[in-house]
Amino acid sequence: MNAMSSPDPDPAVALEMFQRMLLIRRMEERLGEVVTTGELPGPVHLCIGQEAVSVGVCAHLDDADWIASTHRGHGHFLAKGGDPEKMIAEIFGRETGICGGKGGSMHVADFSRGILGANGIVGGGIGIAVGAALAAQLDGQGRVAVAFFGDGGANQGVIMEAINLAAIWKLPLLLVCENNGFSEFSPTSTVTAGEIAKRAEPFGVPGIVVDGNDVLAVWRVAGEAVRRARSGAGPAVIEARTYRWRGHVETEKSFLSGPYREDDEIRQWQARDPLAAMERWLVSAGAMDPSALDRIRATVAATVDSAYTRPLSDAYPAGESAFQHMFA
Amino acid sequence: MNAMSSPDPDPAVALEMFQRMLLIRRMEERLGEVVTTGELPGPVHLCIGQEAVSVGVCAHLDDADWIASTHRGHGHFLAKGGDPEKMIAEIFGRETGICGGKGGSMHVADFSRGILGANGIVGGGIGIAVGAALAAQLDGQGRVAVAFFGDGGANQGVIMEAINLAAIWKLPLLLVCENNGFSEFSPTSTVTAGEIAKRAEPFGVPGIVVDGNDVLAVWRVAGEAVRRARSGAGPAVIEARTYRWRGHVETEKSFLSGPYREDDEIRQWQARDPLAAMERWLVSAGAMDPSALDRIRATVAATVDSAYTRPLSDAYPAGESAFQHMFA
Amino acid sequence: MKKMRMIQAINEALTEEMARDSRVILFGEDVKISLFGDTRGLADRFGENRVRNTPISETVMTGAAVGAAAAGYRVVCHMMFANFLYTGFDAIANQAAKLRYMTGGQIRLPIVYMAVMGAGRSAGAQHSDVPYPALMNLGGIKVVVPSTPADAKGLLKASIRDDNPVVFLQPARRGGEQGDVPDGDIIVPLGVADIKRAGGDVTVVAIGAMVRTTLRAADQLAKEGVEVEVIDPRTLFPMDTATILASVRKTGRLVVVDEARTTCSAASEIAATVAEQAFDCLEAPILRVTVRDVAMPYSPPLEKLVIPDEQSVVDAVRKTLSTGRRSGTQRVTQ
Amino acid sequence: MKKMRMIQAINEALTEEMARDSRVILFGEDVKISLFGDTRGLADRFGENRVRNTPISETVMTGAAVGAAAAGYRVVCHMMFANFLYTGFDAIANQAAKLRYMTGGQIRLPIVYMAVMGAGRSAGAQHSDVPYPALMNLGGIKVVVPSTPADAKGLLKASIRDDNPVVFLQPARRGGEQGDVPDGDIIVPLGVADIKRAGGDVTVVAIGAMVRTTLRAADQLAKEGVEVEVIDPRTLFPMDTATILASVRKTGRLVVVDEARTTCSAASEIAATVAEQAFDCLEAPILRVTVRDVAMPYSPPLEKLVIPDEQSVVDAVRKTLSTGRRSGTQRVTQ
Ligand SMILES: Cc1ncc(C[n+]2csc(CCOP(=O)(O)OP(=O)(O)O)c2C)c(N)n1
Ligand SMILES: Cc1ncc(C[n+]2csc(CCOP(=O)(O)OP(=O)(O)O)c2C)c(N)n1
Ligand SMILES: [Mg+2]
Ligand SMILES: [Mg+2]
Repeated sequence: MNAMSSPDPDPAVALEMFQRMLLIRRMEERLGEVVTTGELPGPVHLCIGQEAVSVGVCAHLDDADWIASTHRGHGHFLAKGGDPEKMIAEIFGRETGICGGKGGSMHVADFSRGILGANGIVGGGIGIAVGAALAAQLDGQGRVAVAFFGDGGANQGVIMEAINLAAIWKLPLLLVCENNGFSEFSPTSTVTAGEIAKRAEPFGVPGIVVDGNDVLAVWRVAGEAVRRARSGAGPAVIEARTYRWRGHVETEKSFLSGPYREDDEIRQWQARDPLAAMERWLVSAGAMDPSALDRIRATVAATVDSAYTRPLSDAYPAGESAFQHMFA
Repeated sequence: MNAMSSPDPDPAVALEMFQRMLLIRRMEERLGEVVTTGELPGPVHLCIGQEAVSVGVCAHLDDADWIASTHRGHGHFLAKGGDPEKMIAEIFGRETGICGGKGGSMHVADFSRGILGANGIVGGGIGIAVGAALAAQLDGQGRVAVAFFGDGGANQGVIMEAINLAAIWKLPLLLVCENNGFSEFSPTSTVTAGEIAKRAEPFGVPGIVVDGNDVLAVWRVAGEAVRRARSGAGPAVIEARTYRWRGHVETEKSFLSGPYREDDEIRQWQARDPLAAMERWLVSAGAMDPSALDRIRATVAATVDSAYTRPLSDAYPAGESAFQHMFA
Repeated sequence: MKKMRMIQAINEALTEEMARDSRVILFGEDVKISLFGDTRGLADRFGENRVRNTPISETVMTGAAVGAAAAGYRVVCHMMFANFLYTGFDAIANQAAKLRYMTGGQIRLPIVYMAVMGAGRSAGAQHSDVPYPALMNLGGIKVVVPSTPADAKGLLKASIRDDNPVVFLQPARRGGEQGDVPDGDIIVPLGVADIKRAGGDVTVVAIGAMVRTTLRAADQLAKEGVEVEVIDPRTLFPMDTATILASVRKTGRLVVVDEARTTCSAASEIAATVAEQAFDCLEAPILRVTVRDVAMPYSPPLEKLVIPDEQSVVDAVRKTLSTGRRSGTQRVTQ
Repeated sequence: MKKMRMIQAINEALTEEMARDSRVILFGEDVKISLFGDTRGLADRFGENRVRNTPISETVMTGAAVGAAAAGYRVVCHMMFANFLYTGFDAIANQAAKLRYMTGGQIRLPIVYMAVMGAGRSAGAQHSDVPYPALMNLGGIKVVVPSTPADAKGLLKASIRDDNPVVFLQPARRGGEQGDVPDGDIIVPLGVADIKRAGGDVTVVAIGAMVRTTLRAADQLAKEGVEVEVIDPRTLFPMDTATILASVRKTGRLVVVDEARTTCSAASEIAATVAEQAFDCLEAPILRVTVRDVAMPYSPPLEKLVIPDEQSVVDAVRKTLSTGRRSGTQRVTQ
C-alpha cells in the first residue's frame, strides 16, 4: 500500500468532507450545550476533535457498505449519511428517533444506510463488522465493512480474533482504531502496550498509522485499504491518532474526583483542529471559492438548527412500544 | 535474550528431563491402550510426541511456581511433579484421584505443586495464569507463572489481552504455545494467520520460536525467559513447534468421517522423536553411562506399572461427595 | 417415515434448509469434518464458502453471526459444546438478544446458535452444562431443546427459518438414539409444546433428555394405575404455557423434570407460572426434579447420581399423589 | 451511626477490608479515578500495587481474578456495569463457578466480582441489565444484592471475607441514596435475609432497588389496613429460603418484586420454592412483579413503564388479597 502517493480528492469530495466534518462538529457542540440544560435523558460521548477519522473513512463508502461504531458514535452515524434530525430525536428519546427512542445515543443505527449501530459494549461492533464483511464477501458485490473502535477497545481480545479470522478468510474488512489518547480516563500508554497498528502485522495484515486530525491523510490510507478490500485482498487495520477535546462523557467533571489530563494538552491538540486544517487546505488548493465556505456554513447551521428544533416537539413513544420489537 | 548461547544443562538435570519425558511417554502410551478396553469413563487427549515442551519448561520451575494447562494436560501435570498414580486414579474417576474423581482427565490439578489444573476450555488457563503471575509479582518471591496453550488456543482473544496486560504490568508470565500443527482436526494454517510467536512483538514482548521436539532447545529458551521473568523484566511468549502423534482425542477414528492428515506426515515427525533425540544427546554428551539409561527405564516402568495398578482397585467416590466442594 | 438418530435428523435439517435457501450459511469449529456428525457432508455439498471452519474464537464467532444476519444471511453458528456459549456470551447477551429491540425493530436477526449440552458421558463440568436458564432470561433469544429425532429435525428447520436469534441445544445423551422421522419437509413450529403422553392424574413437564426418562417413568407408573401426562415444551422461550396450564387444570398436580441446575431453572420458571396462573387448580405442591446446584462431576457413579433418572421421576410423581390439598402443615395463625 | 450514600458505604467497606487484610487486592477499569466513586481514594491509600487500573479486557480480568485467588489473594475485580459481566462471562461460568468443585476442593477462591446493575437512568439496554438469574443458576457463585447503604457495607465486607466467588451487584438507582450505617466493623452474613418490615397479611419478597419501592407500597397499603411483611433476601444465592417460607407460612400470600426480567428470574425461583415447600399454607396465587421479557428501553417514559413501581406492587398485593383459596376457577374435571 502506497497511500501517500495517492492523488488528492476531487474538489467535490473535498468539500463534501469538509461539510460533513463541520456538520459533526456543530451537531456535537450543540449537544454539549444541551447536556448542561439537563434535558437529555441519558449519557452522551462527544467526538469533537476526532471528526476527520469518520469522515475520511466514510467518504469511500456508500449505503451498501457497512459500518459498526462505538459508544462515541454520532460522528460515524453522520459521516455515513445518517439523518441528523432522527439522530437527535433518538438521543432525546422520541418516537421519531431513528430507533424509535428505544436505543438512545449509544445505539443510533440506520441499517438502510449500512449503519450497523453505535454500541454500548466496548469492542461490541467488531464482531458485528466481521459478520457484515462475511456477508459482503458472500454477496460478491464488492462491498466492505468497517469497524470503528477506540484505543481502549483495541485491548479487547475480540480484535485479535477478528484480525485473524479476517486474514484467514480474506474478508473485506477495515478495522479503524480512533486512538484519541484515552481509554475513559486512563491515558493510552497506561493500559495499552506498544503500537496498536502493529497488532495487525503478525497476521500478515497491513497495519497503518495515520494522522487522525488530517482528513486528507485518513482519506488516502482508507481509500487504499477500501480498494484492497473490495478487490478481495483482505483486511487492514488503520490506527488514526487523534484526540478528544471534550470529556469521556459529558458532565464528567461533576462526578470525577479530579482531572486526568492537563488543560495544556487539550489546547495543543485544539491548535491542530482537523477542521481548520482542512479549511486551510481547501483554500490553498483553490478547491473552494470563498463564498462556498459561507454557503457550507449556512447549510450546516440550518441543518443543525432544524435537527434541534423539530424533534423537541415530537412525542415520546407510546407505551406499547416498550413491548414491541423483541422478536420479528 | 540470547538463549542459544546458554550452557547445556547439568547432567543431573539432563537425566531428570529424560526421565520425565519417558514417564510421560509411557504413561500416555498405556492410557492409549486402556482406552481401547473401554474402561475409561471420559475422553482423553494424549500428548505423545510433545513431551519435550512441558519437560523443557518445567525443568526451570519448582513447586512454588505456577502452571496452567490445557485439555491435553497429562504431560504438564507430570512434568511439574504431579503424582502419576493420583492422576490415573483421577482419570478412572476414583476417590483417590487427585481431584477426588470429580475432575477427570481434563481437570487434573495439584495446587500444592503449583499445578493450577488442566482445562476443558481452550484458552481457559491463560487468564488463570495471568492471575497467578499477578500473585507472584505481589508476593515478591521471584515466582513465575506459565500458561501452556495450543496453536488453536492462540486464536482465543484472551491471549492478546493477557500479553497486553502482562506487558503493561511486567508480570512474571510465560505463555508457552505448543504448536502441534492442529487445532482439533484443522491444520494450523487453515485457521491461524501468520506466526504465533510474532503475536507478542507488537506489545514489546519477546516472541520466541523453538523446536518443540528438542528438549534442550526448549530448556534453553525457557530458562532465559524464566530468568527474565523472575528478575522483573516481564512476560515472554514461546512457540514450541511440535506434533501430536496420536489423535486429537483417543478413538477419534471411530467417529470421524475420514482422515485429516497423511500417515506419512506422522511418520516423518515420529522420526524426529524428542525422546530418541535426547537419548542420542545424552549418550554423545557422555552425560549418561549406559547403565543409567536402563535404570531410568526400569524406574519409569515401575512407576507406570504401579500407577496403573493400585488405582484400579480403589473405590469410586461416595455419593455424598457429589454434593461437596461447591463452596469452601 | 424413516428411523434415524437425532444427529442424522439434524444433519438432514441442515442439508434441506441449505438446499432450500442459498442464504443459509454455517460456520463453527471443525464443522467440515464434524465432531458430532451433525454437519457432516455439508461443506462438500454446499461449498467452502457457505460452510466454514472457524478458528477457536468464540467471541468473534457469536458476534459475526449477528453481523452476517443483520446483513441478510441466515446464519447457523455451531458452538460445539454448550459451555462454549459462555465463552462467546458477550455477543449473544449484549448484541443478539438486544439489537433488534435497541434499533426499534430495524432488523431481523435470523441466527441459530447450536450446541450439544448436558451430562451423562463423563465429560466433566466444563463440557456438561445445561445453560438454557441464562439464555431464557435474556428475553431476546429463543431457546429450543428437542427430545426426539423428529422434533430435532422439525424444530431445527423452524429455527433456521425463524427471523430471530435461536439457541438450539441438542441433549448430548440423545444424539445417538434412534427414532422415527416423518418424510418430507417437516416443520415443528417454535413455541408449541407437545404432549408426549396423555394422562389425567399428574402433569409432568419434561425437557430434552428428560423426556425419555420421564416416559419410562410414566410406563412404570401406568402399571400401578397412575396416568401421567407428559408434556415436552420443546421451545423453552417463548414457552407454550397454555398447554402446560391446560394440563395442570385437568390433573391438579405438576412435576417438572429438568436437566438444568435447580436454581432459576426452566423448572422453576414453569413452577412459578403455574403457581401464578393455575393456583386454584393445584391439589399438591409443585415438585421440581432437577440437578442439584453443583458443577457436573466426572466420576460415573457421581454423575449418575446427580442427573435425574427414572426412579427420581417416579418418586416425585408418587409424592405429589400422596399429598392432597391441605393435607400437610396448616397455615400458622398468630 | 452515620448517614451516608450507598456508594460511600461501599467505599468504606473496601477501605476497611483492604486495611484489615493486606492480601485484599482490587483491579478494574479506571478504579483509581473511579467512575462511580466506590473505589475512590483506594489507590492513594493502598498503593498502585494493590489497586490497579486494567485495560478494557474483561475476558482476562475475570480469569486473572481466579488465578490470583487460587494463588492466595482476596481479589476484588470491578466490572463496572453488570452487562460487562457477559463480556467476561467465560471465566466466571466455566472457571470461577467450577474450579473448586472440579479439583475436589483443593482450593478456595475468594473473589468478589462487583458491578452496578439495573435501569432507571436511560443508559440503554447494554448498561441496564440485571443479570443475577444467570449467575444464580451457575451453582458455584454467591450472588449478593444490597438494598441499603448499611447492607451494602456489611454484605460487601462479608463477601470479601468469604472464601468463594461472589458477585456483588449494586443497584444503580440506589447508589446515591442516603441511609444510616452503623459505626464499626459491621458484617452482614451472606445467606441471611432481612425482614425490612414485619406484617401479617401478605409476604412481599423484594430485591435490591425494589426494596425501597416495596416499602413505600407497604406504607401506602398500611393506610388501608393491610400489613405487608417485606423480606429482602440480600443474598440471592444461596438464598435464605427459611425466612421466606416462615413468613409465607404465617401470611399465606406471596408477592415477589424483582428488577430482573420475568423468565427464570429470582422471583421465579422464589415462587417455585414456595410452591414446593409451603404450598399447603398458600391462600392465593403467587404473584411476580418483574420486568417483562424485554431489553431495557432508553426513552424515559418507556423505561419507567417497564420497571416495577410502587403502584405495581400495591396492585399485586391487592390482587393477592382479593383472591382467596379456590375462589377462582375450579379444577376442570373430565
Ligand atoms: C465491555 C465494556 N467494558 C467497559 C465499558 C465502559 N467504557 C465505556 S467507554 C470506555 C472507554 C473506551 O475507550 P476507547 O475505546 O479508547 O474509546 P473512546 O472513549 O476513547 O472513544 C469504557 C471503559 C463498556 N462500555 N463496555
Ligand atoms: C472454548 C472452547 N472451544 C472449543 C473447544 C473444543 N476443543 C477442544 S480441544 C480443541 C482444539 C485445541 O487445539 P489446540 O489449542 O491447538 O490444542 P491441541 O488439541 O492441539 O493440543 C477444541 C476446538 C473447547 N474445549 N473450548
Ligand atoms: Mg480512546
Ligand atoms: Mg494444536
